[in-house]
Amino acid sequence: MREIKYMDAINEAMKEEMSRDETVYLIGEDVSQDIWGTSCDLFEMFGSERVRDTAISEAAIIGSAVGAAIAGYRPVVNTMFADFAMCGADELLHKAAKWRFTHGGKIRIPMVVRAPAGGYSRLGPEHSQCPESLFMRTPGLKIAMPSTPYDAKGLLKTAIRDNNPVIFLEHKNLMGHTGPVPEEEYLVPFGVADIKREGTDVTVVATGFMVSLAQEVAEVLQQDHDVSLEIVDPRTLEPLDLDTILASVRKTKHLVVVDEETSRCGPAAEIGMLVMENAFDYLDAPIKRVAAANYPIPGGYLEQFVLPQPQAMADAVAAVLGREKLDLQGKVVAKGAM
Amino acid sequence: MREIKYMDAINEAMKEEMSRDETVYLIGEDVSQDIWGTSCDLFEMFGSERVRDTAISEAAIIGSAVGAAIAGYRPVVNTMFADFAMCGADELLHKAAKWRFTHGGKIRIPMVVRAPAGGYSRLGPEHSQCPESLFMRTPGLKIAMPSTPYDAKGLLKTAIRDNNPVIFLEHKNLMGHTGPVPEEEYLVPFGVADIKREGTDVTVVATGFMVSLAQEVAEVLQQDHDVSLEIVDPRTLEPLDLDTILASVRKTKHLVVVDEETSRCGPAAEIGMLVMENAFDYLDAPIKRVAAANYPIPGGYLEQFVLPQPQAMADAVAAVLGREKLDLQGKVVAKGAM
Amino acid sequence: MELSKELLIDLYTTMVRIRRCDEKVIECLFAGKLITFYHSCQGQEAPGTALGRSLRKDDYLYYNHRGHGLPKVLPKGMSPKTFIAEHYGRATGAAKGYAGFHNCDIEIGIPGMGGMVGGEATLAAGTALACKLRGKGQVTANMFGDGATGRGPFHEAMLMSATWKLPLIWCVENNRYQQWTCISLTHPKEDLADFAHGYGIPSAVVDGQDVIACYEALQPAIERARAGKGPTLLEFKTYRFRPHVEGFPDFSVQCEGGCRPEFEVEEWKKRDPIKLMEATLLEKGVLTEADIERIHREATEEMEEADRFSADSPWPDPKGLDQALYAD
Amino acid sequence: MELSKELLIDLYTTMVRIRRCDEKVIECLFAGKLITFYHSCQGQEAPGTALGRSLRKDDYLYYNHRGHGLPKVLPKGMSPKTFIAEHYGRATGAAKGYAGFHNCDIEIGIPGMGGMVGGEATLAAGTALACKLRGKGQVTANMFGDGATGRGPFHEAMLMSATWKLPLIWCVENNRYQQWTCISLTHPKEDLADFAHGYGIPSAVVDGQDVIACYEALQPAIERARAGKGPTLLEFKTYRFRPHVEGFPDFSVQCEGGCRPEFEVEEWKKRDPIKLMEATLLEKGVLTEADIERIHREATEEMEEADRFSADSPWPDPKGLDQALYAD
Ligand SMILES: Cc1ncc(C[n+]2csc(CCOP(=O)(O)OP(=O)(O)O)c2C)c(N)n1
Ligand SMILES: Cc1ncc(C[n+]2csc(CCOP(=O)(O)OP(=O)(O)O)c2C)c(N)n1
Ligand SMILES: [Mg+2]
Ligand SMILES: [Mg+2]
Repeated sequence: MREIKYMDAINEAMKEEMSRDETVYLIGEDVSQDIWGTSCDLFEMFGSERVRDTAISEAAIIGSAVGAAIAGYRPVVNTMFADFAMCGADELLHKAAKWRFTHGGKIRIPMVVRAPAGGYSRLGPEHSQCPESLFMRTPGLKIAMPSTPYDAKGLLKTAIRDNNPVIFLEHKNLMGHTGPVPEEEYLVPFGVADIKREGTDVTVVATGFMVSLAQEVAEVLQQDHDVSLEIVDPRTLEPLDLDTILASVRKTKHLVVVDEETSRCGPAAEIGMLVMENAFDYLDAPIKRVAAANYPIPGGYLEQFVLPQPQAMADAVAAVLGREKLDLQGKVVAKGAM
Repeated sequence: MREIKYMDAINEAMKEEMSRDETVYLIGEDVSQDIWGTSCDLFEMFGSERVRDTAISEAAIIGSAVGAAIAGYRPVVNTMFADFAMCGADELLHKAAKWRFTHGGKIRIPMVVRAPAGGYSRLGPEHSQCPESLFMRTPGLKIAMPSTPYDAKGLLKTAIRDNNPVIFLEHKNLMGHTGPVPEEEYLVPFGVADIKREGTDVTVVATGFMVSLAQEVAEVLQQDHDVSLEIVDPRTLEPLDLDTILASVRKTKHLVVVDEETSRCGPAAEIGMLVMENAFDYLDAPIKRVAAANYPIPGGYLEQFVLPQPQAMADAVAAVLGREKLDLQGKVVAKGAM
Repeated sequence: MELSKELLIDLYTTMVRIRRCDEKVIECLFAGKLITFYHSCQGQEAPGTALGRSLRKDDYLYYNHRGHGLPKVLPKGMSPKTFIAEHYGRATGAAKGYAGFHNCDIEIGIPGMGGMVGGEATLAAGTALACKLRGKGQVTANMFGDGATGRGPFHEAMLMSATWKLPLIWCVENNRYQQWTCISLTHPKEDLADFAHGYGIPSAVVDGQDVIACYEALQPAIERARAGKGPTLLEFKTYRFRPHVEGFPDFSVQCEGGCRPEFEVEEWKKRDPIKLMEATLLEKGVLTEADIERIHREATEEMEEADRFSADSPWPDPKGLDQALYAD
Repeated sequence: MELSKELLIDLYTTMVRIRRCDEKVIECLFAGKLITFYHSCQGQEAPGTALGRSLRKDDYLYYNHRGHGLPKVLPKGMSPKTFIAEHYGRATGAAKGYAGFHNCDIEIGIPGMGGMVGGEATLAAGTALACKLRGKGQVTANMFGDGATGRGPFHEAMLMSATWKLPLIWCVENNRYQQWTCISLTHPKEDLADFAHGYGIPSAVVDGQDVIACYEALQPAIERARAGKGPTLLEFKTYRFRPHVEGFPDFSVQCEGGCRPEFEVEEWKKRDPIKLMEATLLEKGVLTEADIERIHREATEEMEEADRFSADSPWPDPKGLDQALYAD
């Protein structure tokens, strides 16, 4: 199968869906260009009516998408940085997420908010967040978080066709990653986890950029320490495919949840809790989470002490297995987009 | 000891701190009046310079508090409804919470955001939230959540003197509750949980309005079913007194976390996870959480199917004890402020 | 502009129906029959009536909390039955009982209301964008209070609408108070229409008690929008006759004797939009005293019927929660 | 207004220092020595210089990302050492290395910067309120780009400042672009100063390439603020000579041949604020060619020294994280 970049997979999804359905349009600041490289030819193909550069006005961008969606369009917002979505928090967390419910389900809000997320580029607290928990704590939103070009394309197409607001957390650090993507059209359904690596000793649930790190860590642990990780990628956090996670935990008896979001009240806490509630008796050891430490994400040199690092994953694996340190010897490094 | 209302305890704390320190001022929409009854005589005593009614502009209210705090004042914001704080989300979650950290700790942001929180008045998704997880996932904020008049006064005084941004979740339904409050000045320190009821069978961690419900439930369970609950009220969610929670769990071996916030990624998930990470071997049964179901909070009649109800607490206690249903027979009812 | 006799009668009748409906809701509230609260719109019937009766069925209208939209949604075509039923919290309500005070009927261009003052402005911009993209001459209107102009998203939406020449009619009902705070404490200028200048869009200040003046001011704005020439900001000077929210007195420690001076309320009550229109129509000979009596009686009966309908309606079924949360 | 010789030289020297510092940062960036990115301020030295040199030490100044505040914070008194060290990510930096591009020195009235364009406006209102409450004649200034005027919080803050007559000077550097999008695509009007009308505050449009004009426009605004008469909105028409962010070309598919037409860039470069001032000072006989040469040489040396200082500075210690998070 041909291999293409994550950013190009996103671009293909946009192009295919915009061609298929003329109610789909893209809106945001400098979306005709997109600093992460996903737009390139969209403006040329679809023009300024459907690729809409706006003023710096996140509330209006997101709020207008809600209003257009209610009136029958399918806006795709790009917030440039996931962090900036907070400037339209009421619009996203109240209007997009709750307007349908508030009105007894009488309207539909088919919209996608593409939120380029993630750290490791040392850009500091307001350009590095991966704000999954913010969206998970907000029923009414769906949340997709692709870790590969294949998933990125298939999930984005599904997101655009979904009749509900979808947060699409495309990870900045994955933009240049390549992977197999079929020429033929396909969709990746929501709520279906993907086992990114089969294994026997420890289940590692991971999302987004963490999947690729976990895969590298798993490789080293297998080679150097004969430890076998099973990596489960939920792909969507809402809906969440708990069954696949539970099945894996029942098999391995050990769980590590890896997540780039701040630890406190994060997805790792939620997933850990769900597993405890549903598979307590299968666990041979307490669940471990590897997530960002409870600080804002510092810029510069200090970032590495806050964001989850590969060795911390290995440490967590060692802990659930009751083993001494499993040293990666620096063989896996978390690299940023810049 | 004299008994006063929760709202009057808040009023006393405001008066005492505004008298003690002239850099303290109150700001928000209609704060000279306050729909929840906590302001009454403040405007008369301190005038329009220190009790500042604003335009409907949550971003400016919260953002200006950050700016004034940096310049040496101690603003106390009242958002009228906790939900409205989301209209100043960037200001609260980025500016207030992170500005100090971003600048290497070179400045201080002593401010309080009083956010009247909670549901049960059937006011729907944007007038009923108890958004604890939003703040817990945001390192840089402190979070106080008083459940009694005593705690309300003592915690608010501590909050105003703290040199950091504090979210003060005063619960609308508690405003009219009375309780003992000393005439003499006192402070309630942050990070010190209070055991609101001693017991032996199950530890119930609860905050805010849930404490008073849990106390009523505990009474009925004791009387009718001979089950003994220990109710631990953390009082502040950040800092969190995990030690007291763990000590109680080590004693009772069973934990139910009761919380009004939406279940997913909520405080109950975090506290549950922390207990698992730190006291896994003491647990005789999986931890149970009782929190709002994963929906927006509907208005009207349907609210009761989403917000945590007393019988659900009893059911959780029964579940962790492996008992048949512990029926409260409707003896405890969750009453709203309106 | 010469308005037809039919239109004049229609505007008058609509205002009477709004008043009767508002009174009925208050009566039910104090009888303990409603599920939440109510913000009466008495005194402010004219701008919404003029707007709702000017729009096409396929135009969109965003309203605010005042009367929970009553003076806008009833003229746009919502039945008092579903309106009152929502306030009863019943499954037959305009939000299927999920809200208690937000009212929605997308079939007649009423997308609903949020809980944040001014929060509809950005949605209105998006709906107007949809109207523009669809190219069928639809327009969107957003009517809100003076308080909403304090909010940033309103300004972001104004900018978007002006830049993209969206078919949007911004209508502010300036009743000089946000809850209990007088506009003199929150806004430096008397005329909120002045905000239009920064966005380079036309604006006008309108007598909001005179439904004919309201109607006449709206027509060019709506035509402009339909013709693709962009938004207009209209400011309707008006006043509410009752407290901000029923059951709470209109009191503020900031002002001696309550938040609104007695004489101010009295002055404005002399300009009751229904009475003013009544006088005009009698004078013009468009209506007789008997017509008026009949219009009032019919409105009263309509609201009594709506009340009965609501009281007899079932509660919403919690089994519907999932379907309300996510569309298929 | 006749500016003193000393002041004229000071303004000129300050602009030269800013230019040299900006060049030095870019040089370090491309040499791979910096920890993040850089948004050059070349071409936009004049407004910030005039502002920074007009304020008292105990006045407050909020800046934006352009030059990461350089053209405002250096004139206000920040040393290029701490500024460059921050870009190196070192513990001696203006945010102790925690940010990489936000710069703070509260001792000289520089509270720092946030990550959101326009996000400082509401803070500036609060700081101005503190100035007013303290009653010592302090003022607050906020200088930001044209793009920031799109954001709602800016408008909320304008309203607050106008209503409460806060001692605040709003300064917009209108360089006609937000990132790669031209203002003609985002704003309906040429002059952003027009926003002042809705808030009833004075405004002026100023030649942002002429540091003397900038200085002269600022004085009455600052005096007004100090005298308790309220805020002013000043719009400085200016232009950036380099791309939005170093390393990314200034390209937009929206515009033929890149986001800014070649001729536009060339036209503006003819109005380099440093060259313009140089000509004025030579003509007035305030400076000789030799003075100019010396000023440039000294600025170059100062920045080399700052570079060495930064490169020799230690990394921040992660043990400090807790103390940075919460104050005692
Ligand atoms: C964002 C937000 N802030 C505050 C409120 C509380 N609130 C509800 S109505 C109201 C007053 C609104 O005044 P205005 O917009 O002038 O409308 P009016 O009530 O005068 O018709 C306020 C402050 C709210 N609902 N949303
Ligand atoms: C809220 C927000 N949206 C978007 C951005 C990304 N961004 C950074 S600089 C910039 C352009 C700002 O333009 P302007 O304010 O005119 O300043 P200039 O760069 O022209 O000096 C944008 C869009 C941001 N930092 N914050
Ligand atoms: Mg009003
Ligand atoms: Mg600009």
